[in-house]
Amino acid sequence: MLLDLMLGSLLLLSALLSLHSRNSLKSGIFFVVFGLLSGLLWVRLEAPDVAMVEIVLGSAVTSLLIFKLIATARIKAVKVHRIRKFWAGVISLAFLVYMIPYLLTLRKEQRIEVLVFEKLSMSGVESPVTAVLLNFRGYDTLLEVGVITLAVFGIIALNKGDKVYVWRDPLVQSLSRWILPMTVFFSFYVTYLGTFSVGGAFQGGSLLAGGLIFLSLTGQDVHIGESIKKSLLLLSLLVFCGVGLMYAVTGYGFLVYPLPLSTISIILIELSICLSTALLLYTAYRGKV
Amino acid sequence: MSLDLGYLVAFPILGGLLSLIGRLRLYAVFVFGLLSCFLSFYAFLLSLKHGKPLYQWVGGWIPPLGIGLRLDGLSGFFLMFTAVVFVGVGVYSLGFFKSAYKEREEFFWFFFFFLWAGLNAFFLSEDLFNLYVSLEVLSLTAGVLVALPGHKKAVRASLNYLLLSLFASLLYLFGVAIIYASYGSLSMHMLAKSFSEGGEFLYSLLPLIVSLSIKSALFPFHFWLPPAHSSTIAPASALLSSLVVKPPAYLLLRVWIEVFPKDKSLEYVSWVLGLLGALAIFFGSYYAIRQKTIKMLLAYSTVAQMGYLFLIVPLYYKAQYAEMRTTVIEGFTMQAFSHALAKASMFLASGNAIYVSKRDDISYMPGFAHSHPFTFFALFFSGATLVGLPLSGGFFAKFLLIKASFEVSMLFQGVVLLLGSLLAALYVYPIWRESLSFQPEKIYHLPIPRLMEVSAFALGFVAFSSGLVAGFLLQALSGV
Amino acid sequence: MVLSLILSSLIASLLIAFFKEEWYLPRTLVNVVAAFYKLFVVAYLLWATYQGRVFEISYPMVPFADFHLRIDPAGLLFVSLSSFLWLLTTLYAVGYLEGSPNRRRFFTFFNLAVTSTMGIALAGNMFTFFLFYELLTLSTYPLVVHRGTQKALKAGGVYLVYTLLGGSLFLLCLVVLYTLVGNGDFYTGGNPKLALWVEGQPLMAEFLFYGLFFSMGVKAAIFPLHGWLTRAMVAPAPVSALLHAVAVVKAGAFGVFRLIYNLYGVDLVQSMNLWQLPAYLAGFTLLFGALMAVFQEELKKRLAYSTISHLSYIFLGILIPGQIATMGGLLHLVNHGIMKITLFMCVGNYSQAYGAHKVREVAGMGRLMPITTLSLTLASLGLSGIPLTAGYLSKKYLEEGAKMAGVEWALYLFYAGSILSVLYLMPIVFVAWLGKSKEEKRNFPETSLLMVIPPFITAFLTLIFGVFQHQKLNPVTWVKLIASIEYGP
Amino acid sequence: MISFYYILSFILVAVSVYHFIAAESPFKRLIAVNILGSAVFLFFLTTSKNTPSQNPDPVPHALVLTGIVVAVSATAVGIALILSLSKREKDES
Repeated sequence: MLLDLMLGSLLLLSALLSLHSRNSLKSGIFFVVFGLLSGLLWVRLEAPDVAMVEIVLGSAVTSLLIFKLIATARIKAVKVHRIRKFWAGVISLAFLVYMIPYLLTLRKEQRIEVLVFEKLSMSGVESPVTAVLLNFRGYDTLLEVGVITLAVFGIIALNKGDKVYVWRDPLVQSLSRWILPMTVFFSFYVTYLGTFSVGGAFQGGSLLAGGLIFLSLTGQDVHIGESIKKSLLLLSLLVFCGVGLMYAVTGYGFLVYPLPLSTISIILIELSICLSTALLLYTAYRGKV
Repeated sequence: MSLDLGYLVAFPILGGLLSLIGRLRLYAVFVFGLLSCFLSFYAFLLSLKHGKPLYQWVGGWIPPLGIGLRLDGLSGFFLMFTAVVFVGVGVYSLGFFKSAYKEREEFFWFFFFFLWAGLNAFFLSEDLFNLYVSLEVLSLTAGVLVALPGHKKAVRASLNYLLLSLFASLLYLFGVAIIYASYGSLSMHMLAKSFSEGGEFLYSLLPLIVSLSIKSALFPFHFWLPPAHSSTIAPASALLSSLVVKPPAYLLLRVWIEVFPKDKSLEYVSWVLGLLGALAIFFGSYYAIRQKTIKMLLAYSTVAQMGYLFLIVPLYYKAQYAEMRTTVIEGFTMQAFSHALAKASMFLASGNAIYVSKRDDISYMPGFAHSHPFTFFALFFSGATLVGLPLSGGFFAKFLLIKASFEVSMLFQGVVLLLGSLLAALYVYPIWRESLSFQPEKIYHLPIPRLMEVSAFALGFVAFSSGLVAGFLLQALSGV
Repeated sequence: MVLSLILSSLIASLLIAFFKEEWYLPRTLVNVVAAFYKLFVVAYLLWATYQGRVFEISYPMVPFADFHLRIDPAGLLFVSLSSFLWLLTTLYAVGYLEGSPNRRRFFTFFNLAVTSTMGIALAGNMFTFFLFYELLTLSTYPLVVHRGTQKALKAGGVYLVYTLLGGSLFLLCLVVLYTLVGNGDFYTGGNPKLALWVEGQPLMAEFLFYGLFFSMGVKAAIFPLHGWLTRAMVAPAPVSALLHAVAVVKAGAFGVFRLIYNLYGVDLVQSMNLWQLPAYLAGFTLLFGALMAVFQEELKKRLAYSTISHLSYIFLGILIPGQIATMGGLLHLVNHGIMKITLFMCVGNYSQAYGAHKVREVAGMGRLMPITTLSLTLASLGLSGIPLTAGYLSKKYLEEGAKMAGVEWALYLFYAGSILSVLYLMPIVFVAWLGKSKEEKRNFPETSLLMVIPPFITAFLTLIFGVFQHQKLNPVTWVKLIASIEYGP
Repeated sequence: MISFYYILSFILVAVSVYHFIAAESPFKRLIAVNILGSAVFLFFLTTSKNTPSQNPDPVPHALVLTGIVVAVSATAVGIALILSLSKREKDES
């Protein structure tokens, strides 16, 4: 309980500091702290998968993007009028007041988890989160992959011909030679881990993206052709849609994996998501293909 | 007759992906555009024939475990007119990118198809979380489409829109989380059974409704809309203004008539929304009348026209009898439908005006009636639809809604609807006048690409003449 | 059959919208073929309806109201009048607009307006009536502002203000009708459901009646609502001729006919005394229009005020209870249409050939354009109610009807109207024949033949209808049929 | 403990709503949106613990996972927009 209290108050503090500080860099740093703390909190709430995503994606990749922004853009702050602040305060307080009675209604609810564990054996994977993510609610994930792809192509469309930020330091340069192979190996391992334990495609993909971004910081790039890169970016969505449609055309129904084929279908989709996510996040960071 | 509803989402996505491959682009656009359109129409006919809602459990998992898709008259209708608008705008864009913004075509089609997929997913879904993901697809696509021209104004509008839209999405998610915490399900048809009077779902009401109001630009959350919809290229404006604001209002209708129980506090909420809708009609029209540029005028007109969809929320609550309920749904759908087509046509025609005159001001609007009759017809018919003159679909919408409100003796709604259409006449009139006026310096003989003229005309004409087949179209809604 | 009446002009309209501006011949061909076809159908229907056959068509448009078209004698009267005049006006317009721009747009909307007129005549319930009534507004707006000048645009704006406000009132009444009464069908002798409702809600029924009357009154340019008509005279002559003398204004008058005879029913209107207030208003308009006409210098304005005045004849005929008065009103609807269209066409010829717009500018036209002036003279005589013309006949019925109903004041108004008609029409005739002009006489024909013949035909008809009163083909026969149906044998 | 986390999430929502409305720059607004996201995820994950059984409910975990990925994507677009806006402003001055 004490741990919860401490973690919670630290979380709140970091959020407040991040939002209150006038300096963008400070605000960015506190935001990263906020991300890491919330990752810890998710572990505390017995959600290790989420914690992993939060740390590699929510705080690592986001903070990279944020620092890139702080480094390259001049952020103009405008004076906020007192009346606006007043109303903002009124609205948020009103929200709190509105939500207080909710705390009185709390009771423990039987929910879907029983169902999830019951059907887990039919999903083709052993990790319940992965089962929900890629089988029970696979359609959500399809759209989610769509969202990432969409976001990245949006970024490409917006920033045609952006400069890439380079970090010229001999130590970094030599480190990068070691880091990339390791991340490649590790990310695929995490992805595979997802089928039966903590881990998964998004975590793996984000890790790989981290390695690639590190590589990019040293002024290098992944030397593959642009068209191949583009098709790799689209790979996950193509595979996901393709698998879904394949089962729809063969009469099972959209995204209905027949039991013997479900494991292989999920692994195929996971691998493609891992690869594409990595490249997509990397592209999002660079701002171009 | 059966149809896997997954096709309706997967094929537009595939079309979007393939359109990124330079050599395949036109083929992908043609094949997947036609295919998606065909699927939407097929789905509409299916819903028309079937009468009852058709459910599909994606992945074969029954809710609460899996996600349900639902095809009924209402969603079929929305799918259908979404397809009509997309085909119209698609045809227009084929001509548009030949003449301007050539470098933007590379990505346009990608977002075009993703927007279509997102809308289809939204209209079909009956899972609250899945709706959240679809909403995010929509807001991201819309955000990028706003920024597509790449100039400062567009980027700023896009940024403001995107941030607000994200904020609203998260509020929505918060509402969904509250519902999930208490009811352990995300499926609308299951929640409909477990919601009861005075239940915990009332706590989700505030975040849900605020979020949906922001997303469909209800007064006073409308401020993001005019800059966002007016600063981008014509086909994107057409898609955004005609379609992207509709899903939240659609969801509100759905939730209200299908999920919410009878609850006194809901009645108060419905009146707040109704009043805000009325204010949206007045302020939206007022600002539309005062605008100097045609695109801003049209954007404010969207604010006003969306007001109708909220003005009638108190009717949802009052619509106790099955017959009345159908009338309200019919009026809502007709309004959404005819506004979508007419507004798309108007924006496309305004794109033609900018194409020939290179200006956006209403007072410099070309005298289309004397040089480009098709664009004039487009403006004429779609304007009449916005005003709600017979035979247009807009007339039927207003007639049905006024009638419904008089039946439950909500004179307020009826009178506002009537005044609203008079106000609409006031902002449509300058467009008509300028396009009919004969001033030699405002008559351009520069030919407009045929596809751009014909698509604008076709959308406007369909919007106007849809009234003739209103009876047939509305049959679809009888089973909802 | 019913649909082909509507479709013939609708298809012509749509086809012409897709024709290129330069395609003069195909456009004219489509126009003329459609008009002749329609006339042919009308002829058949006249015969078949006289035999007692009923034609109708309906399909559900909204859950509570059908799209309902029905042919009854009254509707057919209006249909035959407008489709006959449509043919003549189309021919006239082809000549009038020769060489001017935007003929494609003109004929598109012109035919659309005719389609709406047909729909108004054939509508079997108030809902369908309203649809076409508003469509008529919409399709005539581009015709009013056809030339695109500032003056025309201004007139168009005024036109829209009047008609849209009227339309909103109409819509409100329609909703009340379909919500409270639940049925707006037209029946011979009145809608029984409505009659039932009226018993419970007499006050509401009164309001509904006046509301509907005034929303029709906008198009029929009854006194405080007449402002648009005189301004709308900036439109090209064929538009003023067909639409502003016949189709639009008479759509309003015809609507009042439907309202009284087929929705409320004559008995109800009489027993509730609903007809009196509108009748006073019509009487005032009669005098007002005629007086205003006398002081107009501009020819078209003078004719417009004359139209306002003469519509009140029709109104009074329809409103005053009694079979004879009704006959007079309906007969005047036809006769006034024929005579007024002649006048407008003749005036159009003057302005087209010699640029004469004002009364004194027509001096010498008798010498320069004898046939046109002859047509003008015949029609003027008719409108003034000189014996042996169609105008005399309808006025005779009107006066007799007023006498029989004991509405003395109307009788005096009719007399006054006739005298004023003479006062504002005869000067034109005199100036045209007796005045002197410096213009050289041109060779025969006076102007394009397409513009000379149509007014001559209608002027000739004025005479024929006046002389051969007892022929079977005279509109009187038809009007008698209608009156006997509405009042019962 | 459950109520503590609920209260925490409500406070975080309130704070981020305040800062979203009263933000002095788009960047701050973006951070506020991200914190709002975390607050909602916190609420969601807390509900997964609020069950009678031993195991936490995995469905909210999957939902939050999706939510995080979506939020990061949207943030990335937001950052790209801010960058592009500041570049356009720099070009002008």
